[in-house]
Amino acid sequence: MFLQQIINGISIGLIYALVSVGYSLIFGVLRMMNMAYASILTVGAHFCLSLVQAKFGFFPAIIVALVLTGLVSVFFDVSMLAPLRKKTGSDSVTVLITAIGFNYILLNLCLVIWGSERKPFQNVFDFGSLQVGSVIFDSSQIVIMATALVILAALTWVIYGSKIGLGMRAVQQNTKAANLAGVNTKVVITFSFFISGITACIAGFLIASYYQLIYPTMGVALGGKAFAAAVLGGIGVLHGSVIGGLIVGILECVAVYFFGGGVRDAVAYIILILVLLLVPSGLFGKSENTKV
Amino acid sequence: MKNFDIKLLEGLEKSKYIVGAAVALLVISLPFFGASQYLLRVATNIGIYAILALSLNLITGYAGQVSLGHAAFMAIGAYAFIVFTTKYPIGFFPAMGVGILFSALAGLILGAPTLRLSGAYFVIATTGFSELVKVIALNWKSVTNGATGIRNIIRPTVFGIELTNANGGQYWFMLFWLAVSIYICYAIKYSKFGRALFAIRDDDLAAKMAGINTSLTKVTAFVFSAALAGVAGVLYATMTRYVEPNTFTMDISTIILCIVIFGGMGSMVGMLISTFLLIAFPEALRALAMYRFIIYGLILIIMVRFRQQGLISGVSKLPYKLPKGVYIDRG
Amino acid sequence: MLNVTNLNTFYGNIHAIKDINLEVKQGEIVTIVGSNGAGKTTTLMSICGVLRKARGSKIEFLGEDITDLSPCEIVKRGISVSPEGREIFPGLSVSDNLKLGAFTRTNAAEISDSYERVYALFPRLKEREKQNAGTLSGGEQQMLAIGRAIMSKPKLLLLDEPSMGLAPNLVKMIFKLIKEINGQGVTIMLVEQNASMALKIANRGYILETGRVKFCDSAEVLRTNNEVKKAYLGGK
Amino acid sequence: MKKALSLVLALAIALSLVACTSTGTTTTTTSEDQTTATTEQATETQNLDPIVLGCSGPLTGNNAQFGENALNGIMVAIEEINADGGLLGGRMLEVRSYDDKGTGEEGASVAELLISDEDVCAVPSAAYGSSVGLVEAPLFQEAGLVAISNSASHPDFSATGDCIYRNNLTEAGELQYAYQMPQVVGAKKLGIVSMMSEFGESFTAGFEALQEQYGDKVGFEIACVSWFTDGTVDFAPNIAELINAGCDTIIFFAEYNNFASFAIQYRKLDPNAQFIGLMTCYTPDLVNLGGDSVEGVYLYSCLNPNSTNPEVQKFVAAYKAKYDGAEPDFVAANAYDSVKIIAAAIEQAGSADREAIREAIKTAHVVCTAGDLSFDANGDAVKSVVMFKIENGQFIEVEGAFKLWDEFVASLS
Repeated sequence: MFLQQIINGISIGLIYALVSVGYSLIFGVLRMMNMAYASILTVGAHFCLSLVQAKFGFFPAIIVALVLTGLVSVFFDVSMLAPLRKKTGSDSVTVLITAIGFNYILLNLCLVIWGSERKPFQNVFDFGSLQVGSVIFDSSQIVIMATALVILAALTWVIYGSKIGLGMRAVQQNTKAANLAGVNTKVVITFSFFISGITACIAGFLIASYYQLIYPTMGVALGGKAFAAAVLGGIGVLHGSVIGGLIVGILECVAVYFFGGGVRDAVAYIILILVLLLVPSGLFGKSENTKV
Repeated sequence: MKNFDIKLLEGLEKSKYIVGAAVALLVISLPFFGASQYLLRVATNIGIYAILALSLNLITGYAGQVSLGHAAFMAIGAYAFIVFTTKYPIGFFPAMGVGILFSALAGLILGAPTLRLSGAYFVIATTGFSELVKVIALNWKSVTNGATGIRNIIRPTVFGIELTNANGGQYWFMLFWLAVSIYICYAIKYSKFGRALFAIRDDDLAAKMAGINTSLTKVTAFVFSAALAGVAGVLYATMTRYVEPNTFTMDISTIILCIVIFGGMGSMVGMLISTFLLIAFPEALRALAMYRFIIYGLILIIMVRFRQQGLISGVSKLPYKLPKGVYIDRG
Repeated sequence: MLNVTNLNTFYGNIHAIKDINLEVKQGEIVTIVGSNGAGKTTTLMSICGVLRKARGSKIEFLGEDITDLSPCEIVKRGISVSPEGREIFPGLSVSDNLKLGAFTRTNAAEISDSYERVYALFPRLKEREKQNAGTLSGGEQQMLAIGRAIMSKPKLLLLDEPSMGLAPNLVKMIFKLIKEINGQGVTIMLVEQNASMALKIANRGYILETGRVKFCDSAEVLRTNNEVKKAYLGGK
Repeated sequence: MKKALSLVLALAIALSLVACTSTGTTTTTTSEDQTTATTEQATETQNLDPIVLGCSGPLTGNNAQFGENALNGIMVAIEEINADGGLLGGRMLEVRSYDDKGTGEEGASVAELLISDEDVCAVPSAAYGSSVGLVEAPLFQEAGLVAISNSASHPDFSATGDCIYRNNLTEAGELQYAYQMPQVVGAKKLGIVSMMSEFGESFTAGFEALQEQYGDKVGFEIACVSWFTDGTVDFAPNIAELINAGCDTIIFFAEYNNFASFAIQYRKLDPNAQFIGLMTCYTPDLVNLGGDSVEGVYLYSCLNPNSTNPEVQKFVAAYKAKYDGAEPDFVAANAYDSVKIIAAAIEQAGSADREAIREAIKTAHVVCTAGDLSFDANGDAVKSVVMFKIENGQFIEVEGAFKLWDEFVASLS
């Protein structure tokens, strides 16, 4: 049973990891806590729902949903954050408040458009379960793990292997110098928001089909926990987010094992506060990146 | 001509007081105008949020720290008050004192270590704290009664009359505390302590150089702020008469922040007007209640972008400045 | 090659650059000297597109109007800059820093040629290829900044205070290298506080004072001008 | 520009305030259907004031489905009564419904709104569930406004006073059926999954108390009690607990939406366990959400749509016709009955005054979907339930499953 809880923890943890890399992606480029990420994820999942229902083919529907979510994310940046960046005297808290505002707008738009009730979502990867000893693997768990790993690998490649990734890292390090070196910072930032939107949509889709359930507040609790995971791993560091997600997921399930279901939600927030107090830059974060 | 100008100004200055007094009189006598029970309730609610906004303003507007965990202090105040009224029959007012004390204590415990975090990190820490308080309230059943919550919370009795919503007592009770809160905030604003706070908001380092113990000042402000939130929590509990862990949500914290930003940080009159507008509007437009948080969201974005000094800059002579935090762009 | 006419730049309400006219010809080393706050760096930043120019300003490069282009477009056209204070990317490796210099270029073979060229100029950088740039010494960082600028294969190289904060022997070396780069056919515009060194290697010079061009002549003439001597060369 | 923007914003809010506070509490959300229903008769009844009923329920949030169904039930009843010529010689019925979002704060606010609205003469549908209901109840009681809850089960609810009625099973009453279920389906090791909520906690405690009393006589033991918090979607840790305890039957103390996700996740790991749901799971939405995973689930409801009772048939047919074939649930049926009994009280009193209704409803009774409905001295209606099993996505009645409690207890020894 303990082992089973660990396995459960890993699969939940990878879901958190998937969401928390979204936070890290934007933080990595802009040093900004994208508090609107969870609701972008929700919007993405709902795009998937509506477009799949529109019946013009499953894969085209998902691809359109991905692009649309990416555009929502870009819209957020271009219409709300970019003007703040231009304005002198704007700082992290201004940006944070804007993100909180956008988060509320998106979340409540979702409520207005799609209704607050829970709706069914198709499970696209259910192939039964697999028992190894006393531990049961659910096929959806395995698929979600695999997909999460593929996406994380792809993101890692984008950031460390591709040219635009180099640009992203350069913008993070020194926006002005990147500009002078010929990096089009606007394009880089827009691209970052676009792929963070796509990641959000993928995460939303995976989560909705894993639980076969979709509803506007799906991102709220998830966002908070994933955020704690990102802070734990050192926000802005991709592999840190993954490991942070796994730690939060596993500790949560272990806590249920020892203390029962009621304490589960506390785990992530205890971790969050402890990390902020003890190691504000997180496990893998470089302290130079996080001026606390 | 010049004389006339001065007279006019003096007149304006005087009329400010007259208008103020008239508004105060009107507000106090609201229950006599046959205001319905519902209207009184809305008014009481506005008052409670006004106290909360003043409270958040102490740390956001004066000290420059943004907290998204104010609902947690409300919760702590309310729960402590309730537990003491139900478990130890010490009477309403002592229990209220205990509630406020516990809130202040929580402010100290949270404030001392986290106030050194700046900007966004502080926001996140307070958010986490708020969630944590909720989980504790849910699980500590022997004290908080868990998810079942606590009902029929006692109401204050003054001169043998129980203050209910129907007889306007709750409303006046709230007004009393609102007046106390306003007084406290004014006292702080014009004290040495208040000036130290402004100094910190404007430039933390310079304040330090000037010999201000910045962390002590900030923590003190936080304790005051938490205590005021505790007052609001107790008022809320006596008005609704039912408290459960989900009563004090992030939504409340967000609304408070919204009020403070809409009203203009640091401005007290702005705070009151903005509370009135933001709390009364969803009640007035119930059909638009669905869009309530969309509008709050827009307010946050628009105010931060276009009008950081708040709604009524004419009244607020203190343009507010957001705290310095993790920088965004060096370009 | 580069023609700047009536350049005016503002910082908010502060009129930092007033009606500056500059010209750089193919193959030259042109230096801009002046005291602190004279507007040297502002001029440079205006040319490379970071700062917005007031109306009426005109910057032409190889006959094309580049006044309102963004920095990355300007880099593409063949102007690159090694900014004041080096502005390297401390968290990235030396080779990544250099790679960023070639960000606007696409031909892989030519880029690797440029690598060779930079490493030939600065063998130090080759040794520290994999290190994070933040760990380099001041001199090495300056080399990296210049190297990064060369990576874009510029026609015109803008150097902002390359000697700042360096030990005298390193300064000498840097200036020697500048001469060498110029010898390879790159036109150079050098902004310096160290006027004597700058005027030694330059063909022509501009002397700025409070946002205006005070003198403009060949380096030799400037070096012997008494007023210039007194104010900028520390001579009698 | 900036100034103008924020001024416009402030002005808009201020204007909307002025516009609406002047009309005070009459901002109503009367449904369109209902307005047309009234206008049809308007020609003959123009000079008669309508009789206004109040409704508070969650129209947004997790339990929105229940709030909506209650309102639907009310609408069906009102239409039926208005079509028959209204009450008191031709006065039409109208409803003012407000969204309480399922929270105590909003619930109290809505209650005061209804109380302050002098047109409202009775509230046939107070908040969904006990936790919000118990916040509203003392307010209605103080104001002397009759309010009926169609879903609250907490014992204290109807005990609030003589204005507060419950048209639903009490918790103790529901427990008597819930406790029979594992026995009926032949459970050996029962796992309880319960939400940390007012209902979940007290229902679990009640269930455990019964087990304490009869545990050695029934054929099942409680092997595991697993808790989750509101908003949970991932039940993996709970499921691990239950499977580890070797449960063959799971009883679920929460609403259908949680149950559906739980069932989906549980079925993947253990396709053979039996599931038991409560009345709050009896809704077609359970099947929509849960799909194949809720196949074979046992549950019960106080509304049996297949009943031969003509009142039920009439209601179900009218409901389906009005709402595109949607199936009513127990909340809808109860709300429908509540309007009927208030109508009966109004006719009996010959007046639609709050005070008159308050007196009349004590003795009123009406034949409706629940049979002959009236309230006892506590303010509770007597209700019986029917057991169902989900087969091929349909709720199939399990006949003769439940015994009266005394018979059940007697059958044990």
